[in-house]
Amino acid sequence: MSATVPSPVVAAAPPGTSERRQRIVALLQARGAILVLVAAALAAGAAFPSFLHLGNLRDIATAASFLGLVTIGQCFVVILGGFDLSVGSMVGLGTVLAAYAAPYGTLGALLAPTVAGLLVGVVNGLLIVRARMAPFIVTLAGLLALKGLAVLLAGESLVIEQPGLFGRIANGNALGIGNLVLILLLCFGGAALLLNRTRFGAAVFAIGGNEEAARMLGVRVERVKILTYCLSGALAGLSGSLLAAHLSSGLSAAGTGYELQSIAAAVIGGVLLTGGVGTMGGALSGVLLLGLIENVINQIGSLSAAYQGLASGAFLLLAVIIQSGLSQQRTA
Amino acid sequence: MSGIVSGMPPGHASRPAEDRQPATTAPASPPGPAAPPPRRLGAAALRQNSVYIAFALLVAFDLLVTPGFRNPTVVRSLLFEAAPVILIALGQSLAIGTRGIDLSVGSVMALSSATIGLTMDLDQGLAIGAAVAVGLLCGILNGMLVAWLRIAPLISSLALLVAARGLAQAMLGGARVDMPFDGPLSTIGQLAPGGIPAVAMFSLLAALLFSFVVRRTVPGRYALFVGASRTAAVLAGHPVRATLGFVYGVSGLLAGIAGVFATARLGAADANYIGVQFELDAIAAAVIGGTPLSGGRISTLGTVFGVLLLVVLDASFIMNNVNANYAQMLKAAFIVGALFLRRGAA
Amino acid sequence: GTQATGDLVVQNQSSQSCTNASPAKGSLSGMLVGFSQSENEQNPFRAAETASVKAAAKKAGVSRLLYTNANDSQAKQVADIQSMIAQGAKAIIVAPLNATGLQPALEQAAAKNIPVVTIDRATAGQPCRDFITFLGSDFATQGKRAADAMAEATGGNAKILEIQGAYGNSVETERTDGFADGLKSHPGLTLVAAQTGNWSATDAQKVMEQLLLAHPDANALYSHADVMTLGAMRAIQQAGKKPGQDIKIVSIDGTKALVKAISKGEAQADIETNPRFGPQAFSALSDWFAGKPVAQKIIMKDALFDKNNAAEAIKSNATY
Amino acid sequence: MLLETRGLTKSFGAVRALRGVDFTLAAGEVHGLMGENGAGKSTLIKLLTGLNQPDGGEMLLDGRPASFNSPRDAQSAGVAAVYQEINLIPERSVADNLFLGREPRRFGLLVDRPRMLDQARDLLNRYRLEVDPRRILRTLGLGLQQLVSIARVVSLGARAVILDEPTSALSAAEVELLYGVVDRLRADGIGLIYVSHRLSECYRLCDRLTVLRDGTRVVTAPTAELPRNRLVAAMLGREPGEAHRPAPPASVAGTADRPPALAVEGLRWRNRVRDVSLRVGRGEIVGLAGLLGSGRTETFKAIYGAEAPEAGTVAIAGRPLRHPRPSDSIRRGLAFLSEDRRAEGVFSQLSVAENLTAAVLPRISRWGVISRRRRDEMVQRFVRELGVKTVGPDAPITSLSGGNQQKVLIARALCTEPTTVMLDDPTRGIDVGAKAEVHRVVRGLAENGLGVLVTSSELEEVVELSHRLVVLDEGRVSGEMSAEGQNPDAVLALLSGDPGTAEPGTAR
Ligand SMILES: Nc1ncnc2c1ncn2[C@@H]1O[C@H](COP(=O)(O)OP(=O)(O)OP(=O)(O)O)[C@@H](O)[C@H]1O
Ligand SMILES: Nc1ncnc2c1ncn2[C@@H]1O[C@H](COP(=O)(O)OP(=O)(O)OP(=O)(O)O)[C@@H](O)[C@H]1O
Ligand SMILES: [Mg+2]
Ligand SMILES: [Mg+2]
Repeated sequence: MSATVPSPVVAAAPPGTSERRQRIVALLQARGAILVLVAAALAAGAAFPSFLHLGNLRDIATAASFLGLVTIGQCFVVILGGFDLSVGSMVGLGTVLAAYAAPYGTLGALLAPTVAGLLVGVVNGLLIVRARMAPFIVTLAGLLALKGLAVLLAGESLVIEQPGLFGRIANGNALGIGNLVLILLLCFGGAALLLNRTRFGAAVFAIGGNEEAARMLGVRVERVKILTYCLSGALAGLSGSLLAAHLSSGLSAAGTGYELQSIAAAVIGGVLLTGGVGTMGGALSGVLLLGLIENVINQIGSLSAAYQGLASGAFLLLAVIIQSGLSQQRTA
Repeated sequence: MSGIVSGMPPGHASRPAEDRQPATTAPASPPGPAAPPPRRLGAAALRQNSVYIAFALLVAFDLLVTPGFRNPTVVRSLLFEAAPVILIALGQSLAIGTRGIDLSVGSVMALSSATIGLTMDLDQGLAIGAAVAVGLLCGILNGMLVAWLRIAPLISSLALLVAARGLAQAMLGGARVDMPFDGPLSTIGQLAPGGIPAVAMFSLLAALLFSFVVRRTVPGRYALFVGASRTAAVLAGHPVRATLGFVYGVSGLLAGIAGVFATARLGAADANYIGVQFELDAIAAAVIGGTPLSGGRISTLGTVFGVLLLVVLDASFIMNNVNANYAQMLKAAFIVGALFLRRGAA
Repeated sequence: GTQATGDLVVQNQSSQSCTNASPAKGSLSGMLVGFSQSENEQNPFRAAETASVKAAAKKAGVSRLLYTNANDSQAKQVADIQSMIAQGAKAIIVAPLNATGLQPALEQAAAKNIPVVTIDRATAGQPCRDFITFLGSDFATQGKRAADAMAEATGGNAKILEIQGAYGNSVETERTDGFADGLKSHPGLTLVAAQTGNWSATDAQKVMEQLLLAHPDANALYSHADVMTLGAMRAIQQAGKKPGQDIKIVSIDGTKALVKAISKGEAQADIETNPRFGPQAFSALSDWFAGKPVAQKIIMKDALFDKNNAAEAIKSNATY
Repeated sequence: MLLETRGLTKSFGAVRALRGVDFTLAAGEVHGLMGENGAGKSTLIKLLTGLNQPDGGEMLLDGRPASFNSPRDAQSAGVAAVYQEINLIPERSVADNLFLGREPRRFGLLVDRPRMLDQARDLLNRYRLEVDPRRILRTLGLGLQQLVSIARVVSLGARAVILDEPTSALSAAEVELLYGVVDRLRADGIGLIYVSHRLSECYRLCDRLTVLRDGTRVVTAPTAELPRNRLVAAMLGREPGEAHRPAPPASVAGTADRPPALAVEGLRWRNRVRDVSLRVGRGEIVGLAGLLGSGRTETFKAIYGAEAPEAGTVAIAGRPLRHPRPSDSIRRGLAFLSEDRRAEGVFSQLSVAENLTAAVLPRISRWGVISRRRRDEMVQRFVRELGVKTVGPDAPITSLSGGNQQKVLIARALCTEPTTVMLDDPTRGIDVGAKAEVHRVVRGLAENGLGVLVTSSELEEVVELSHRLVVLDEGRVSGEMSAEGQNPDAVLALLSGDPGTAEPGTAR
């Protein structure tokens, strides 16, 4: 969260070699999470024979898909230079709204939470942009309020009696890799396009890189910010909807902790909390890495909950240390 | 100290400024005490003091409406509640002042409590010391991650949040350890001369000391400089890493003490419930109180009142028997409202 | 009282049952069995539950018990169960986190003909297909018994503060409703305030302290869980009152700490929530594999601890 | 008139930055806007480009009233600016920066990268900037960043282009490049407002000059009718005194006879500082001369310990430092002023007093407690001696104009009581008056027995100020000469080898 010394690495004696080195390091930073992921997966596979089974890998990806969708939105917000702490509660509220809407049709069950998330994003965005309040606090209030609302609406949980098509959307198995995994990959692909190949994405990077400059360069900072929070809210809502479909239930406590986990996943994936830097591929690897850690703990099969906490904290730290080591290579 | 610049030909150094003074209306640095910029009452004052005003309004409301709030023991009860939160909110505001954040404080409280649980039987004084030391260690660890490995504080403290809670739970193995009815711990949990809890006095004294450290001492100022610009601080020769170590160390230390207070008050060492989500209240209190997340500024008094505001708010809901979910939503609205009043305040 | 050593601690069983259509030859011994716990074992109830399942597993001679803990996350519990299936578990015991939300995992188990025993909390699903049985307490009855115990402890006249579990939780709802139901037959008992303590000792302490300020005339406490009761008792002391005397206390769970308090007169009654599911769960599983009918719903026998049996229960180690 | 303002006023809190300014810009003219630090130049520009809104008065574009709510508004109306501080996105590529907000797209949706790169190359080529458009902007030097920024504005098709101190970060060669751009724009009928503290530039480029002082317009006149002395008088509000005429450097004895203040031997840092050895004697001003990108800044930082040098020794006042760190350097009596005021200098949330005393906290404190008295004494003294314009020591540093902020930073360096000071471009963005003061301060330091190592983005300044020049070429010391009697042009020729073959604006 501090300014980097803007004394950059520059051309080496034979022009080009340093640049190449820099590109490699930059690539490492963006892809570092993937390397760590692959290495960790191989290690886990060696230690636990059942780990590398296709079914298990699919389960990891499926379980990661909900956090994954949230992380996409969070990633945009963090690149923009903000935070969205309301996403976890929005997932919970999303499942509840989906459970209410499910009897009236699949489309409603998919759209209601997504639109609700969008509206939450509008509110977050307006408070941040118009009232100039810190995103951290605005969305922290969102975290509290949305959770309260979800519990009020549903108590602890609601059953979706006949999930039908809605359930199949989440639990079906298209192309043999599971719908949720497919949706996750599609969303990440779409998000990568949005981030890297549209004016909106360029504006998000610009604002995160230097908001004042972006404003002067004619970026509609307010609008882009609001839209970004909308995107984050909508994806959290969608994640809630799919989670409801997956579990045939509305659960007010669902998504608890996603706000910080998604930030952690993004950071592991090379997104800088200072804004302006990040890739979707990295974020996806970050999400999968978190899912892998959870799965490995299960493979050990006897770790008590307390040690699970200890282990995942330590893993998180390790991943971030490796990642930040890579990124300092670049900026040092 | 003899002037470096004044070694110039006499008269040269100071003349230009004086020469030009008549030509400018902006007074060029009058000697003597600084004239503060004219303070406009009204909107600006409201913004500057929103936390105090909100607190006063809330208390007035409670005195009028809330059953039992006029009972003087309310003060005692709420101050017991507030004491540990004030401590962690102070640490938090220091971290925020360096443009960081410390999410680990709640879990460190639990770890401190677990430490008491393990060592209480040997000697309570020792247990307290050990608990505080553990808090300090956690803080220093966090500080090293932030300062030397340059990990974003949000992330390092998040990892610590998860790990410290897990460690605390593992240490106590699930059991809650009740403390005996006498001894220093029990005294800490109950002593309230004149209806003011000793722990609250401690916290307020800590706040005074804290305020002094932040405003007047070298490490305190260093912390703010780091928050204002880390690069510039390095170039100005500040010991930036040590400062960050100090800052998170202080936060951990205060969380350790807060853990002792919470344990004493609960009457048991408990790894599961102590400090859950306290970090969020601490952050909210600091920010409502006028410590911006952008760093470089700390308001100690504001932070203390931010905590009191949240504690009284929670109590108002409970004492009026408001459904906890409405309470939570109202609290969120209140936080946004309080911050909204602050918006634009320097 | 209940014998802690007794293997099967069953109050009653439903008449409907499930039977394995194609009983396998294999027996439980040497089998890979999974146990999915829902939340961490800081809660004594969960600790006793896990210990009971682990002990029973050993006794049944399973090759290995796969243990997972969902740590309060529904999605994780589903993933946990799925990973057990992937690892080749042949039978699964689940302590569901929620009243719903396990459907995909249960379906996957059903597809592989893996019998699932749910314990403690009922979860949505079709009996005999999604799970072969549910073992647990009747929480509404617990609430009702608490009301009766309260009438007994206070002589039928009291102003009651209620500290509830997490709002909307099915256990909380049933204990709240059961208690309210029970109060109907005791017109002298009035409920003056009810607030959630979130199943947390510290939350309950804070809530109790502030409720006592707002309602200085309250003289009884009904708490949904012993952990919360312990916190609330502390608050009572700090308000300068004596738990058990100035404030009569009825609680639910039957943990050692509270039963001890009853024996010292600091609380009046505690309705047990029996966590010793292990033996019964494994017996249901072995019945299933043997092709014998298994009752769809098995209600555990919950003791009531009060001043008459508390001391003895502590001595005979009947509490957890 | 292309652009006109009438009675424009603007205040920031108590500061009245503009008080009724009338200003006109015709198509095809280059209109110089001059004035001391804090005169209101940047403020006027911020109003013209919609970044701030005026408190009173009106603006006319093509004779019609216009008001801009945002830079975007102004841009689409044809008014665009390159600001004093570079305002681009450092972590994005050159092409991204050039086309931000108007990226060429396919199907109206996806950015067409190949086309964008082509267009970027065209644009850069048109202005002879040989930069790979895929490069991350951050890795370019400040000067190149500035030129990219100008290229962007020009390519937006603005009719009125404002350049706010475009040359303060440019090397001499790049300035020539910029002149070419300006001349071309003028020929295209575009109106240019040109803000600079460099008088020679203004005389070289501008058709008319307007001088602002304390928020009011003092004079507007065709360049030819406004001789230098009148211009300076208008800016200062008085006749330029003796102080503003560059005094010849006091003649000094040879280096060998002086006790050493700073001695650097075989310094290396990455590939930016390859082999630097130099000596600064007590009482001596040594100028580090080099082209942009020759590694002057990195040399300073490596000496100071802000970057950890990989090889070499640094001795301050004869005592070698093994692993220099800024804190140690300061303690040993070495002070450093960074060229990048915004990112490496000011603490923007803090007051003037805090900024000024940032480097000496231990010295003005006892037992770790800061003495207010000693702090205020120190602040008052330096504010007076350097002539910092501020409403008071507790005013936020951001309320000062760029030049006054710079003076505060110089004061910060001086109050550590250094024996050697290193000043990296100390007069960047500073007005004539202040510049002369800084020069005087620097000479005063030397006369007081301090060693001074200085550089500037203006070669003349280094030559004029120094006793001796050390020439830096690609991170190596390539030569040394006495500065006395040197002609800047000759030095420049020496620096760039053959001036004809120098490749301005080439990033390698
Ligand atoms: N945002 C602001 N808040 C308060 N005061 C300001 C602000 N911006 C400018 N000022 C004040 O307005 C006056 C004019 O400043 P401005 O930046 O326009 O000067 P300038 O002519 O551009 O000076 P320089 O040559 O140093 O860039 C100064 O006194 C400055 O301190
Ligand atoms: N060949 C190059 N390749 C990439 N970047 C360069 C190159 N040359 C210079 N730069 C960049 O230009 C900037 C100026 O370089 P440097 O600071 O080393 O030189 P300088 O002589 O101090 O120039 P200045 O007068 O601008 O301070 C630096 O930020 C540097 O990274
Ligand atoms: Mg300016
Ligand atoms: Mg430089």
